[in-house]
Amino acid sequence: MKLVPLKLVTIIAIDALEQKIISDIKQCGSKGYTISEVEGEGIHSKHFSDWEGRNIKIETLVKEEVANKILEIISSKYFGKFSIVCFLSTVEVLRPEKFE
Amino acid sequence: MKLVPLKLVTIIAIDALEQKIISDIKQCGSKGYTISEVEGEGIHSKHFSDWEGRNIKIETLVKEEVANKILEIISSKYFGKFSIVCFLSTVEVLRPEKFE
Amino acid sequence: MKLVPLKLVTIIAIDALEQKIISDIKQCGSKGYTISEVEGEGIHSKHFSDWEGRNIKIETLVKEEVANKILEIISSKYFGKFSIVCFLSTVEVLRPEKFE
Amino acid sequence: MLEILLSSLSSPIVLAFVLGVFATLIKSDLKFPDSLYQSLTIYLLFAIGIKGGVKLSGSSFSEVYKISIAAIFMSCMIPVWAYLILRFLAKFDSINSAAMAAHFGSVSVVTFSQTSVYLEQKGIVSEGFMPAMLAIMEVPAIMIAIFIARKYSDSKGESGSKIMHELITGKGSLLLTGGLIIGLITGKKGFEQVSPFFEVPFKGILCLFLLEVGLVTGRRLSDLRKVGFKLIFFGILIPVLNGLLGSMLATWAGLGVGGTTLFAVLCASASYIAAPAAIRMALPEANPGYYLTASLAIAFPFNVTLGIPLYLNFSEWLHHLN
Amino acid sequence: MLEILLSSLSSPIVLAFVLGVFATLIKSDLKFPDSLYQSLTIYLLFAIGIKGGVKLSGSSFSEVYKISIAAIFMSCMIPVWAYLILRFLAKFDSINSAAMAAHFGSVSVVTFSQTSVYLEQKGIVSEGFMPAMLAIMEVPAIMIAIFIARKYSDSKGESGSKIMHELITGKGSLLLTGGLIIGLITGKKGFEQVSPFFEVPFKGILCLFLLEVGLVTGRRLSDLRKVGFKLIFFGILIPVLNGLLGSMLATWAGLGVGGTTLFAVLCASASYIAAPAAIRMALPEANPGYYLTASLAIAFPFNVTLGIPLYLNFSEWLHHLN
Amino acid sequence: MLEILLSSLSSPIVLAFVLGVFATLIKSDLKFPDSLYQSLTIYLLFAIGIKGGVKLSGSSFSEVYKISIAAIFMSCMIPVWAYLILRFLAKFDSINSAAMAAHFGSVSVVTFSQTSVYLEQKGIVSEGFMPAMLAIMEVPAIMIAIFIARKYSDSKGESGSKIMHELITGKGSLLLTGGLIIGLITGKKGFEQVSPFFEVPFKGILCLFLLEVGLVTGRRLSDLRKVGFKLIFFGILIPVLNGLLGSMLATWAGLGVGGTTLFAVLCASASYIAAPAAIRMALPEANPGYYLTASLAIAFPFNVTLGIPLYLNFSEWLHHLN
Ligand SMILES: Nc1ncnc2c1ncn2[C@@H]1O[C@H](COP(=O)(O)O)[C@@H](O)[C@H]1O
Ligand SMILES: Nc1ncnc2c1ncn2[C@@H]1O[C@H](COP(=O)(O)O)[C@@H](O)[C@H]1O
Ligand SMILES: Nc1ncnc2c1ncn2[C@@H]1O[C@H](COP(=O)(O)O)[C@@H](O)[C@H]1O
Ligand code: NA
Ligand code: NA
Ligand code: NA
Repeated sequence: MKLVPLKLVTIIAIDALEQKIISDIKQCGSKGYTISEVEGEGIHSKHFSDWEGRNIKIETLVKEEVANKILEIISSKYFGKFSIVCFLSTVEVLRPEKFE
Repeated sequence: MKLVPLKLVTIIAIDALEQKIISDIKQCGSKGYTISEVEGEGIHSKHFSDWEGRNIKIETLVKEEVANKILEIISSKYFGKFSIVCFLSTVEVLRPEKFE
Repeated sequence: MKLVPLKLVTIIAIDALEQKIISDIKQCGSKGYTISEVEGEGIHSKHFSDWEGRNIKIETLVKEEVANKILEIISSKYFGKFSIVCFLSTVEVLRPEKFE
Repeated sequence: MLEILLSSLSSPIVLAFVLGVFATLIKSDLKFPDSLYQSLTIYLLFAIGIKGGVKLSGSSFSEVYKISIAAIFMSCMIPVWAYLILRFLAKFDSINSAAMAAHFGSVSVVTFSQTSVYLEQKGIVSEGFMPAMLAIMEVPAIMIAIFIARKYSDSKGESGSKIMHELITGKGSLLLTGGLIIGLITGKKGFEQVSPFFEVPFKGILCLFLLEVGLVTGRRLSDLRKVGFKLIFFGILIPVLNGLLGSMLATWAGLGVGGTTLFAVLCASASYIAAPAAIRMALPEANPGYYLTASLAIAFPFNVTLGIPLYLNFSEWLHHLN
Repeated sequence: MLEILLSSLSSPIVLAFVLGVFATLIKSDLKFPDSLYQSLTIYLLFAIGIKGGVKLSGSSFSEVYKISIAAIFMSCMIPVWAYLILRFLAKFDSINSAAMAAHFGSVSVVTFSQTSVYLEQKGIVSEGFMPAMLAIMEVPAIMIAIFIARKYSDSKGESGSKIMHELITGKGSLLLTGGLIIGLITGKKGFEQVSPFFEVPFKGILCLFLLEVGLVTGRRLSDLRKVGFKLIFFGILIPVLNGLLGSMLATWAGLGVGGTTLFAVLCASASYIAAPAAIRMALPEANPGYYLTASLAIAFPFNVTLGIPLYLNFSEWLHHLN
Repeated sequence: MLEILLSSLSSPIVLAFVLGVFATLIKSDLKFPDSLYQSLTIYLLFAIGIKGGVKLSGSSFSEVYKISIAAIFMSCMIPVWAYLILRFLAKFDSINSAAMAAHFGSVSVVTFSQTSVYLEQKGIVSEGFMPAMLAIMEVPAIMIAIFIARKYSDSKGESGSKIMHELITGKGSLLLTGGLIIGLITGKKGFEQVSPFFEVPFKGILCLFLLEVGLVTGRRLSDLRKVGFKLIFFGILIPVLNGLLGSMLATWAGLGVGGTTLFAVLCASASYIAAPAAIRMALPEANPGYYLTASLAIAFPFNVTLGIPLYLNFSEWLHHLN
């Protein structure tokens, strides 16, 4: 059982961006992702209903190069204009080939 | 693209504490948070319905000082009395000023 | 306030495995876990409805030895046959005795 | 007694509850989505409120004031004696005694509705303003029980005024009271527009809801074994006591047999919508293994099967005396 | 005017809205689960569509073509003049002006339904094909407003054709138009099978939905103070203007008093299902503090209380003239 | 044939399914919240069960025993021959053959309900106890198909007894059988209380549910192209075969034309509530691109449009022979 370090990229954004972000991360080379429904507050105050839209959290496990590409694309396409937060952490996986 | 390390504080607690914890972390200096609905088991057994309440997971990205303040407040106010778990990890972000 | 490093094991799998994975991690020595409902895509394409089942994310905070045991069991029992992803990260907690 | 039990058990509403309990016992995967539970709760509370308001709009003050006083009296006193019994006779600790007292003092919307259906089936009319009593009796007992807990233990949950605010603005009171007022304002004519949704399918929706109540109760049954005979005994004794006292008060207040039975049920029933939420906040140290079990797995099934016929018979007997 | 207000306020549907607003103001924890909101929306849109289709199946082309042209005309023009008023009279910036223009130009399903109920209560018949106008008027105004925003600001959201696709395939249009076509095909006879679900409880379900609308509106009220008098003024002016123009056009198109009032309401009402979703995607820089507040907290309550009687009176007066 | 197709297509229930498929094809964002899907499923299963139980309470054993034997026989045999056909004629691998056999052997609640509505529209009465057959036929075929898969492949999912337990306690069986028993106990009189919820709006709710079935089916259509003609061919052949055999058996068992058609539909229909869940657990290696597509995108639409009239005509012809 050999554990290999990979990057976990987490993106929190308004749900309207779901399809776009997914196609972005795929283009950068991500082979999979996991989405959950969340709520949150930041510069923008909390959304209370479907009228105001919801947030989603997208997590994708990728190699470092891919992670950097994703950060670059997300920051250039969405930062400033959209409600979005993005961060990186290091995790360890088995079967690293699954994520390449 | 410069990545800066920040602390991600994760708090898992019964939903009844939501408003209180949010105001606590804001007071400590957090500028935002993300909440998701979760279920779980620990010392207390799993909750099965609204009757028994649910759990929430609150995540907030903050500087190390703020993270420490949050841990201090959470542990002194809630540990022992309430169903609550709290941990810290290190992540990397762009735009660190957004979280200060 | 002394922070102690622990391992956070994250398992993403089809919901049908929920009960089995929970009993596996308990057997390995986990004292608690947190579950959330997620959706995702990997080798298998995204599930769109209850007909096709959903994914869950199970997170458990444990000591390194337990984490290794969990990884071993999960990989030997489910890898290859089931839709499952599993990774490890290091976090810091107060009250480490709660998780032992 | 078996006959009474069997007759209650022929109601589809009670049977749905039994099915839910059974499903949990055989470890079925049947589960109501959270939002279905919440939606049904919203529907039931609002529907009861609005229907009660419409009927109240046809009642005069003189009919209502005596029973309202009785309702407030019982709301304030039940938690006191329930606490005393649980603390000193049953020897539970003070926090759990107070938590259970809150549940016994508040009311069960579902038991109330099931009683209305039961009386209707038997052709017994009852005063239309009784849902107003339901609304009156929901909150005070919980407040008083929390006050007792604070006084006689060192519990330190939410502050008193915060809890008061939460109880009064809680969805239970809000939907019941709001519905009542809407019903009062619109009256019978306005209600006609919405009655095909709030009245016609009501019993069927209650039936579906009881399936869910059964599912949750089933999970509590395993706690029953742990908590033992003591809880079962007092979980039946206190409702019976309250039900009989309620019957007497309601008879004094001049209600008919139907209304008397409904009032007895309000006194006897234990809350499982408002009280658990409030106690979780206010007395976090209290153990749901006691209060939820007492309310859902003991008082509720007892009331719905044997309790209702008992209070009805007692009420009939009292009215016969007069 | 107070009398009119009070008479609207005796409808349980309007009162449910008021209760929702009140619940938010006193900070109640009452909350509809998301999926209940979504389920109610699906029900309402589909039910309106299918009922409209059934009625449309009984109408001839000659009855319908004039008012259809009027509907398309108003859909295209309202966003233009609403934009001009908001941008140059009210001095909002171009993106927010366009976002609000989209909302004023599109239609409110709930206001429309409430008007139907109101007319029915008064015994005023109206043309059955009006829901078809609702379907026609939902989308075009949003497209045009987005087009204006793109032209007169440097907003860079989604591409035009993408948004067009999203609007036309959006659940609003799809359920309304799909329902209409199903109603048209099955006609009265086929509809009978499903009318106990799509027709009978409709008003009651609308009542429940308005409780939720009230909850959301309540949260917007705090924005009202921030955005100030200007938004309130124009948020009433524009609907009134559109409503009166709509009345005239509908009278010209030969509708009766009922249909004229409904058309006026379609013109006057502001969207809060389709438009917010579209604007969020297309004009992400627009501030919901303006467009949601204008639509939910100003135009909607105004229309439902004072607007509907106003448009009805004006329509009656116009028909009297002819 | 076109005529038959068109006549089925004038039912709002079938049209809702078509609308759902269409919505997916044009990539609409229309989506049912999960909990609405789950709530509708709970409602439909429980309502069918309870209604069937009420009707069964009026039937005698002598009416029911023959068709019950036929139901058990078909449940056990359909998966066998479906497996043989799929494995050796169609040359699918053994795991996917068994997975599909499980789906063809079990039953579709929605197809059954749509058939009842269809017969009712035509004025054809049918035996009231048929929902009991639905309950009988849900589980056995799935068990047998899984047994076959275990025997003829090296699949290693859950253990047999675990799956058996899960199937029997699964929400499908539980709600159907539980409802049946409740219906049996309460009988016609008890059912009256809840029929405004479980009977009156049933078809409308079914209509809404079919919109969701259509949405999911639409997504499976793209798989159709991948899996190719072979699956389509056998996905129609097997239902037709089972339907015709079912007709004969039911005629032998002495049912009328209506009951015979319903039984044929039970045999012909493919499960998409119980079977997919069970197969996911028991045969995780099976590909939903085969079994869900065969069940939802082939067998279901075929049965609902052409199948039902075919089985009805065949049943009429058989009864004419006798
Ligand atoms: N400091 C933070 N920690 C965790 N989540 C955050 C933080 N700031 C923002 N978010 C999330 O990102 C979303 C968008 O952020 P914003 O654009 O700042 O409103 C919020 O709704 C939160 O869900
Ligand atoms: N070891 C653990 N790993 C992950 N989550 C945990 C763990 N222990 C407790 N939790 C979460 O924290 C909640 C409260 O914990 P407790 O008070 O121990 O019941 C549980 O319901 C779980 O959601
Ligand atoms: N690279 C990845 N990053 C994050 N989550 C993933 C990744 N790959 C797979 N998953 C999750 O694991 C589930 C099963 O993966 P798979 O078996 O590859 O389809 C998916 O549905 C996702 O939720
Ligand atoms: Na009580
Ligand atoms: Na408009
Ligand atoms: Na079958």
